[in-house]
Amino acid sequence: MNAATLFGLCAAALIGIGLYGLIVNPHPLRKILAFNVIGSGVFMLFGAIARRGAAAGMGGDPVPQALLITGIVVAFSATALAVALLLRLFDETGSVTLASDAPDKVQPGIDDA
Amino acid sequence: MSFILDLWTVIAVAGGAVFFLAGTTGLLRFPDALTRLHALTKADNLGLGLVVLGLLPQVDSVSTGLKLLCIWGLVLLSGATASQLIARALLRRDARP
Amino acid sequence: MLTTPGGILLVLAVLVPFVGVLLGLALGGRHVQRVAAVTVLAGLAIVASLASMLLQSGDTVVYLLGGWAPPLGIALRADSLSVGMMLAVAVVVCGIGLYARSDFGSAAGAPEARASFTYWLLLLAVWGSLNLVFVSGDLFTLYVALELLTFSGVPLVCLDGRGETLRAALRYLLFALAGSLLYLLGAVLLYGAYGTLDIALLAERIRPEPIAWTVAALMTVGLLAKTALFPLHLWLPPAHAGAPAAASAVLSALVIKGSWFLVVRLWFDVMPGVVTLSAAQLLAGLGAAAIVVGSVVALRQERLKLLVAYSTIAQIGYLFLMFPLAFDAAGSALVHGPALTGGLLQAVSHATAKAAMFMAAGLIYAALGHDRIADLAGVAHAMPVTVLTFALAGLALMGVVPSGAYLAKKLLLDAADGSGQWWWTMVLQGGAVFTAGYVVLVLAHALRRPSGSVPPVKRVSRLSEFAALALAACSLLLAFAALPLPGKLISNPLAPAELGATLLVFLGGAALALGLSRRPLLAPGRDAAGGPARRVAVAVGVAFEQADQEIRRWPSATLGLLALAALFGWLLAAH
Amino acid sequence: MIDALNIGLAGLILGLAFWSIIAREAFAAVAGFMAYGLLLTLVWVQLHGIDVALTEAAIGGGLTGALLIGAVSRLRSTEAAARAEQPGAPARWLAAGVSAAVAAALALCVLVLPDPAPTLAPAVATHIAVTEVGNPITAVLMAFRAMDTLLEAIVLLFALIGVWSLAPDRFWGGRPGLRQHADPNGILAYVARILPPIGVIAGIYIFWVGADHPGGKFQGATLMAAMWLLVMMAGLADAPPISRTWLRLLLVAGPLVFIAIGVVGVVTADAFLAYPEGIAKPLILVIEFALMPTLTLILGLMLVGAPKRGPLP
Repeated sequence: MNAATLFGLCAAALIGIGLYGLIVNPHPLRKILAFNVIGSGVFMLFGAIARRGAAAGMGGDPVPQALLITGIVVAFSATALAVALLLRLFDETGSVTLASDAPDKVQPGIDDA
Repeated sequence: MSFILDLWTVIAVAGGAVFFLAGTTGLLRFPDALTRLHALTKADNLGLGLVVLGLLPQVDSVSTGLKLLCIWGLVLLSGATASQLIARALLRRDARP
Repeated sequence: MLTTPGGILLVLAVLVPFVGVLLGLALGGRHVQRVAAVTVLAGLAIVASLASMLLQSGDTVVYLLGGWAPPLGIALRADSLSVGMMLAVAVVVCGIGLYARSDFGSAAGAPEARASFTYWLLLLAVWGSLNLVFVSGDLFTLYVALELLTFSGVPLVCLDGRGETLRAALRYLLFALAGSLLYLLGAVLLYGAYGTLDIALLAERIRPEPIAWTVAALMTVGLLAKTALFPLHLWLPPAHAGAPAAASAVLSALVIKGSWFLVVRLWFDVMPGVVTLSAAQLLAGLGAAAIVVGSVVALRQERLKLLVAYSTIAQIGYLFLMFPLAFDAAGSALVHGPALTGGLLQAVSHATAKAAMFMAAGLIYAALGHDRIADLAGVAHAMPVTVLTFALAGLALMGVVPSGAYLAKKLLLDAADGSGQWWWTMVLQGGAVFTAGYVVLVLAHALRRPSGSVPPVKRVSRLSEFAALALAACSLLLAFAALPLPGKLISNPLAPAELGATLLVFLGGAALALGLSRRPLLAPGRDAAGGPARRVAVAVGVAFEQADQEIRRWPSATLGLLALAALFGWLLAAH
Repeated sequence: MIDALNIGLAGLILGLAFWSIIAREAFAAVAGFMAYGLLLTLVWVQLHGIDVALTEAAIGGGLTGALLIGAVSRLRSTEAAARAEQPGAPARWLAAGVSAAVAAALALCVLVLPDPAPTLAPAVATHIAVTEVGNPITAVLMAFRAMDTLLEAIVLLFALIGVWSLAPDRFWGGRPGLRQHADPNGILAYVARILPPIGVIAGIYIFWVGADHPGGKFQGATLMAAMWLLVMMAGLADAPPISRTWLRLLLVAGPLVFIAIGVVGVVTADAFLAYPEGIAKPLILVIEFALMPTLTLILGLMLVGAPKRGPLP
């Protein structure tokens, strides 16, 4: 097993860890954090794939490495937008829960005026 | 000559590693935040300093050596600033109640 | 493969809206609106010339960016599928742009206002991103396009800055981001296995093997999350119902079509030989569930915009019915054919009709100051054009002659007959009844005479009313655009059998509305419980509502996302 | 041959990732994540992706960490309520099982990746001479896949428009973030005076060497943005009102120059985003130079957030 395979497997585990956090952590900030963990796992997997493609005197396949730079920047933009949205939600409502999106709970089946 | 330089590198880098080890131990074992800061800055300042000095004879160009020294200088600056800010925040917090 | 003549139009279709955003941002103030108007006209002209070019030659238009051929470079490609969608989107953007002039127009000399400034920029941003989704031939560029679409769609949700819309926007963003990561993960694995991200090259290299199955499962569910196909629709109702009407129309008619289109690309063009009939059945099964749940919950809504939002969930379901019908006779591969054409027609007619419906709902809200369905009495009298718009859009969604959905249904029914999948015939026929249900529900209230005095009605912009009407009419007359019609499909739309079928759809819809509506449809003053049949129907409706709420919780939706991925993976591998 | 260093690194990374997911306090989780981001940089070095390592350190670790740590301190009061919403043990076990299954499937995919691996490195090596740059990653970003880079700048801009759109109406056109009042003689103000000149030089250096060596506009721009943020944090300068014409012009200048040079390529080199022979490298440098201020401003402003103060002083 070489470094590429080792970090490829590590990336798979990171994605699993992040997915778990995304499902069970109720706080949106922790979900954003989990999103970043998954993202870094995906990027690391791509990095491992790039390393496997080392050829022509290059230490890694430059195409995935270039895509990675784009990917990291896109993930940062997503994080920035999500954090800004979260902070505005907090300023506006004082809470950040995502659960009560439907303010009108299911009412009794029939209601008549 | 090259043997002496290599020997210097080994000694200096090993010394740096000792400081890092001591700093880490201090970070984990010291009782409060201020003493931990003290341990941490020793690792940054002296440990990194020795590592950089040890590596200097091994570089192949003057510019690389300068870059190494720059790294040390910047780490000194940022470490000093960060520990100052943390210490002041701690003092403010302790003074408040 | 080389750049074909006229390929530069593909670059322009993407860049012109983006340049519009840049110029609007730089100029600011009132200029944003003018820039948007000019951009919309220019974009429409570009797409129209692209369409006429494609009609003449019939070949895929290709453009190699920077002159670099894949796999090293990126190719833009437009086949009839992409151009059809681009044309529909351009028309809808035009309509929405006209409609939004009264809501987001700014007066001379007024300072730059946040909502109108961002609205026009985001409208152009959505448009450019969608065009990129339709023409890009590279899966990573498509990832960037998807994120562009998400980043321009999310702020539209919370344009008015209320707490509940901010919450809806955050839910949408987080769930959509989870979907994009799964998509990106799939793209990464594809590169690792086949060394390219170009769609055409991948189609040649890809083989049914574990990596391809994993990729197909991950990318499909990631895109489904962004499309809000049941049971991954947790974010859609609050997001689409809470946004301003001009924004809801963009979100519901256009934004979700981007990720839907990518599912189509993926299944039909990237891995037609990897996907299996059983996986396609699952996809269409989710669609059928979406139709039932979305429609029943729509009938249970008290507010018009929420009803329209839930109807979107049902309509998304329709868009996935074509997958099992597009398999070739042996069931070994997906093929471009009448079923795909039918699916595309459905998407186009839904885009136009749903935009019109949200616009009509928005106008009603603006005029009355509320959108409670039960209090709509007298609206038909006060704003006949808008109620007509709603009715026409509803007819178009139901698939009444000569709407695009009618033709689509005929194509899909024919494919279902041809492949012996009778159960999809039932879903296709039954779906229209559900659609009729909520259209009848709204119209019954809107056409009713007010019991007391006529409620005060604010005047709404004529331009907005007619823009909505025009889009509804587009959807209703879409079948004419597809001339010459395949003769064997449509014998005579006015034949007694056809008319009888339409009548049955209406009667079924009325029965559903009578049974399931939150308030009794007939005689509003009478005992609410009604007879035993209504009691049972209401109990069923409430059960659906509760199930919907459970499914739309974050943990269940994300678990559902991964479980679906596993299920798709298993169905692909078990072939 | 696999050495102990890599295994230790992978173990540390997994541990920190796990910690940042399960930690009780959000602050501890974010602190773990920042350490995680720094260690990722080492992974990139091990995977021979120095350019990616620089980007990861600057954007993935630095800016994202700063963004999250700022949000944590604001949202501390909401953590208790969120903890109460945590799903019960059965749901958590189910989630753990499903996540582990996905991870296992991915691990399997990693193990069955084809050998020898498909690669475009030889293709890049063949064609890099045409682009006249020495760094293959810059060649991919600015020539072979220049469209992605253009779109990436547009992504950043859209996200910034999204962030701005979250301002309350009354503050539209005003200054983003809160005014910082730092002690003018404090240590922060001192650093904010002596560090930026060094940082700006380093940023330009990283940008400049990017054509032929690891580095580039994004990494450089991040460094510049960090310097700008430092000056703002120290209270030495204020964020500009978002209605300023110069700000708007600089924000769109980068992408517009990129598009303009791309359009010139249609005439002179027969394709959008193609460069005429012989002047490819100067054109690439012009684009990157135009993108630098745009990226610096966008990255900095995204961290500062939506306008929070009225347009009038």
